Amino acid sequence: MIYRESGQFKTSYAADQAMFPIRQDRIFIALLLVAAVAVVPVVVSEYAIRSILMPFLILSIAAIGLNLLLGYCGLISLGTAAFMAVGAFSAYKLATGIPDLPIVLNFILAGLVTAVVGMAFGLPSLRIKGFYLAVTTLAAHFFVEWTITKFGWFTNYSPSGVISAPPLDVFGIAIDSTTEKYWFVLAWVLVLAVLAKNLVRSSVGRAWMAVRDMDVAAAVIGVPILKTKLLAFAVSSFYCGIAGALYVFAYIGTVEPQAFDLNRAFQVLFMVIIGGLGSILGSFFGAAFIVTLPIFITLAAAPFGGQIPAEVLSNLELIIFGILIVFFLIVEPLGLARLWQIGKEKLRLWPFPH
Amino acid sequence: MALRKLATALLAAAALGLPGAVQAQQNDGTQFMLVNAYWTGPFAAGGSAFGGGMIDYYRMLNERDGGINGVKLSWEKCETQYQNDRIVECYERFKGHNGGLALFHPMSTGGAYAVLERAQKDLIPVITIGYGRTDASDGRVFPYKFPMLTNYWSQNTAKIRFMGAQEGGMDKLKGKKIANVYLESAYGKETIPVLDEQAKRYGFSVQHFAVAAPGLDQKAVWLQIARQLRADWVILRGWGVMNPAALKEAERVGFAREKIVGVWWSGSEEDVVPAGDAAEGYISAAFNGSGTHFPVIQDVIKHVYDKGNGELPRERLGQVFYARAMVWAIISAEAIRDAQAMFGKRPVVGKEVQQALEKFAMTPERVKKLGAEGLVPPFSLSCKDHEGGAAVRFQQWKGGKWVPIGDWVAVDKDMVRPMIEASAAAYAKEKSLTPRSC
Amino acid sequence: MAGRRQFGEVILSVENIGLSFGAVQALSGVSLEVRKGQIFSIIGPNGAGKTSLLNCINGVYHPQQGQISFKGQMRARMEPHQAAAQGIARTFQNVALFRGMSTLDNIMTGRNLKMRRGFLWKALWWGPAEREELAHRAQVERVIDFLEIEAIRKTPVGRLPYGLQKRVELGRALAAEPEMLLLDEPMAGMNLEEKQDMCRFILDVNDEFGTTICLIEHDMGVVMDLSDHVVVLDYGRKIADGPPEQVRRDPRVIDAYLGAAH
Amino acid sequence: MLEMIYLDPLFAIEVVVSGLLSGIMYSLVALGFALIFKASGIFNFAQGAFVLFAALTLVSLIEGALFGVKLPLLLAAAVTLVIMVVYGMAVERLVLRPLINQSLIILFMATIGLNFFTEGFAQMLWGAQVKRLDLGIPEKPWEGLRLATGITLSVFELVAAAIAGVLVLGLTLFFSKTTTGRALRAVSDDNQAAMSVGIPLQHIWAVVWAVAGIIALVAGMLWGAKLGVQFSLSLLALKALPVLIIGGFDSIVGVIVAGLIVGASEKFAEVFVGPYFGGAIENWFPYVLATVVLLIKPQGLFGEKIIERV
Repeated sequence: MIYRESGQFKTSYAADQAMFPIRQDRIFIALLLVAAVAVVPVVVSEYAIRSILMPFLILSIAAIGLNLLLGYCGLISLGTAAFMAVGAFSAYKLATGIPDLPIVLNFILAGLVTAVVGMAFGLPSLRIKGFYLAVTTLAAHFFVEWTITKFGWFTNYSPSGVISAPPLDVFGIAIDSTTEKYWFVLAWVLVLAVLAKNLVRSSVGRAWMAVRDMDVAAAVIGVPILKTKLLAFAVSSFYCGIAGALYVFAYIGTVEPQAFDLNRAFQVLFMVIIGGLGSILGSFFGAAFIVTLPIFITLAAAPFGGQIPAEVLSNLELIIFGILIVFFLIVEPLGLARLWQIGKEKLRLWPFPH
Repeated sequence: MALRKLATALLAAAALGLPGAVQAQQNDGTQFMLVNAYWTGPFAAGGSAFGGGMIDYYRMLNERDGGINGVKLSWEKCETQYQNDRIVECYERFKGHNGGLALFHPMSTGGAYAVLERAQKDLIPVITIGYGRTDASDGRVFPYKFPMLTNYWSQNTAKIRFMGAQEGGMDKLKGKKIANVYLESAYGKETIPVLDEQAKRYGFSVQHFAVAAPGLDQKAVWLQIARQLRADWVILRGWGVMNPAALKEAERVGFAREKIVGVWWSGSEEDVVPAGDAAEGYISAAFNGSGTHFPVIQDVIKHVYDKGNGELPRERLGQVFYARAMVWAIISAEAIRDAQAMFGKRPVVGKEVQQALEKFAMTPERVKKLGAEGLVPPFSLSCKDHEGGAAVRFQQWKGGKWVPIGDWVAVDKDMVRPMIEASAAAYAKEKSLTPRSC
Repeated sequence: MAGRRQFGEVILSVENIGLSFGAVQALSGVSLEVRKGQIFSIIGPNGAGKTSLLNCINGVYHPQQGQISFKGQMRARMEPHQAAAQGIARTFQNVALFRGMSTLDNIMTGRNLKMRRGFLWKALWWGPAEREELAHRAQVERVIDFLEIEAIRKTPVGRLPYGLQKRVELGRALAAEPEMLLLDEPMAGMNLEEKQDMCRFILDVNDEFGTTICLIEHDMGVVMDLSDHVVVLDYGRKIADGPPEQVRRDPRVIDAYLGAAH
Repeated sequence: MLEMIYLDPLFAIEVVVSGLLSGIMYSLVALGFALIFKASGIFNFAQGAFVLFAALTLVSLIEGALFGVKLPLLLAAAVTLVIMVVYGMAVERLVLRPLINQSLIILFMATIGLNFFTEGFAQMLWGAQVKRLDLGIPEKPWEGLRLATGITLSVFELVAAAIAGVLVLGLTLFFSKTTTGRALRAVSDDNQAAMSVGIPLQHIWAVVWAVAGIIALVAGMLWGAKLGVQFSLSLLALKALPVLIIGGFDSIVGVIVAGLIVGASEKFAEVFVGPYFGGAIENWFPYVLATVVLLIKPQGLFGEKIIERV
């Protein structure tokens, strides 16, 4: 294992500002990409793709979205699930209202609709801060949930309020099999992750972080606070909206508004906190952790299925989940991204401990 | 160092995370049944009875008869927390397990919607008894969906008939005011169109009152019903905590409990016991009987509980939710028995069960033979009709017990069927499906 | 020496401003004029209203009375980022750096106002956005060179010692290429050597870029050495206004500092 | 809407009064939040789960979960009280103390983790069955009042309101008269300063968490008697949140006043405005109300004003 940056001199600011300045990182990422695109569909079971990788990828997008808002701009939002719902139902309305609309355009429009809704609910953020803001985003959550449930127009007057996504196709190619859907989602994830990374390393990201770290100083240096916060809400909601649309179109297929309940918002919030605030990579770590944890607990508990009553076993899962969350926060409050970084730094110095 | 640890952890994770082994599993000679249920969460009281009851019945079959025609039953539990994505995950995890699922109980209306298309593709019949998508009763459009016994719309027609009978004839309903108190959810909203249709037909007026989930506080709704509307009848379409809360509020505003008719998801012990005296006199629908006096439940007690293998505390055995689990388990097992009759005495697969279900007949004789007279109503299915339209029974909470009122009430098929066909046709059109011809 | 220099037109004029928080009168009837290219100091005992005055000048506070004009433009109610856009930059009494960001990013933030590409370009990165970022990076590197903080470029500012943090904060303000720089106690809590460095930077900035500087400082020696013009505040009122040597001899100033008049 | 009120003013009064009584019930839950926030700045999301835990423990003791002995109500309440105090202190020791000096969002997340744990723990211990809790207070309308005015108010809710009042009075006295209470106020003003004058912070926090456990028990008893003891009690937290916000996180009096405001306005809106939109607006209405209040007063009605200094 050779992880050294000695000998790699940066001769331009461009090289220094690159997304992955260290060569080994670039190689690693390239390999990871190849694996994700080409190896996974062959090696990984259909169950794992459909039930673990798909929710992982889709919720990663939502986690990136929330991370832009919370991790970078410092605005706490519990409206994630509501924004996902807005995205999902917008995409559904667009797909059923304009059947000829290409799906990529549809999702982007759905994301934009969500961005507008997000900005509207972000308006109070200029005056309301911290946990108070979190509670006002709950207003957004319950209001959106009520609106979608109440007004039949959003569900095309389905008597039960359940929507069912029309079949996916991209430029005439049907996206039908598990692998195709996986690639479709993966493409969105990659593009959105790169765009997010670009944003946070540019003036936009600096403005967000400036507002997060000290809003008065940011204003004094020329950052327009309201505009910056609203942009954060818009971009974040855009991501959540796309995640919501993918959740329905590529993953579950059929949802009722309750699929985006408050637990979903907490789930994404956990991903961001456990993964690492202010880290795009961390959002992936967090999503992987939170999506797989319950499944691992279940699988680990499965051998005891005979001896322990189901009631106890199921509650044990909740208990272990709760303990692990608290444990993680105590051990590494900065999240998995920080652990990753520490690991890399250790590796850089390896085999010398200091 | 840290990386090595991480790598080890990842490898371990990968090993666990690739249950391909599970999926490719060959059948071990038993008939595999997946028991989906929710032992945690707001509805765990129901979920634990459903899961436990079904396992009790399967275990009893193994003990008493050595399985079905000698094919032993095996099962796995899957915790869904009553959440759709967990239900989908359970479905995906077990659909290929031990030779594959022969049938799937989603155990939630939302979950039934969520697995509908997947199951259609995987040729696994989705069985929802007393819940689930109503228009899926049209088997031509939904070949792999079986919303059996009585769907929500049919149930609702029986309820109006019951009210009519109480008033002394359907014509007496004219001018009466009925309040529909429903949980604001997919499940709750489902009966609104059929009620509106019936109001037109019978000349009563209906007002719908949505209760925001979970329904902890319904003061506003009940004040409106008792003081403003002064309703003659109330239909309570709740789930979980909403039901006792409604009964308490009704007592508080002084609305007669004898005039409240709950759906069958508002009619278990769990719905009335917490309300205490407030529940006395309350009426609810049921698609199944309850009590421990049925021979089949006596068999469960003898072969399972007396040997210390029961899943639940004994005092729950005669309760409504438990009896309901019995009904589900009996129908599931009988469907497999029929499939074996058609395809051979061996573990059967989903495709075979689907064919058996389309000819499924729960005749009165068969019910009697199963020792479930009064527990399961007789019904039969066809390729076209996946429901059966069984009759509905009404029960009243009196002195800490559910007491049946009158006889089973037939549902109004003539009214519901065209609505179902119209709704299913709309679905087929939206999905560009061509319905089968039956 | 400083007093003999020649200055341009009035760049900032504060007329009769009054500011109160509830019952507390922070400033009353303060007027002053700053000329282009001056090093202008505001001094006074603690609680005299110095920081409040700076806050009024760059729009953090909105005075209830009076008016402020910068470069001849009158402002009714101005937000801080508008003041920044007009060319006013500042540092804070208690370092107000963005603690979660590196030195480089902190200073780069000072360039945000000068960047023209919208967020869609930034999201795409390659092409115009990247060129813009790199061009500004080059500018920021000049500031870094000037302040001699090359070695801490990538260090998160939270980990820097106090003296360096103050220097980075100055760098962030300089990166905005302001016409006027407001410095709120830039040397507080520094040792002698650091103070000397800071004095040198201030003089250099004033010399090389012709930046007008408005300064709050407690160290009288520094103030008298650096300043072209001094204003003294006490209890929210201006009690003296003039060249350093004149202010130094003003009996009211001596009273205020010795506390004899109260 | 107006003519509805005009036609039946008595009904409008009844709606508002019963709304006020509902509001008091929300305040009961919100009190636990406010107390912990006041003392340690932590937003304890698990308070709802505490309510569930307390109620489940109580009712299980009454039903004879402990060695099959059926405890009478008062004794069971006493035992539950001890359990809640121990649990609250354990939480402080095992979860919050290791997280001291972490940012608030981390602490908040930890309490969500605690919420999962408590829900699972309570149900594993006592089962997920819905249980009845009978405090012996009737839910029946108060006949005298009904006959005199036609307004129906339940005896139960009047009693609940009285209990809430006593609780608030007790807490207010506790904060102003006792040494610990005064120390608490010092702590909430400034942790560092309090520590420097020798107030043992951790001791204080343990007391606060214990008291929060007690409040959870009272709320659990009253709500449990109202709805039956079941999992949904933990969802009460969501009803309590807007109350807390409007009152201003750290004010005991604020919580009560806000509870009254939320209860009355929510019922009024549901009955007189809701029908225009098809009803069920009770879930979001208090939150929107809270947002509006915050836009006018960012610290809530009674919260301490935060002045930002540069």
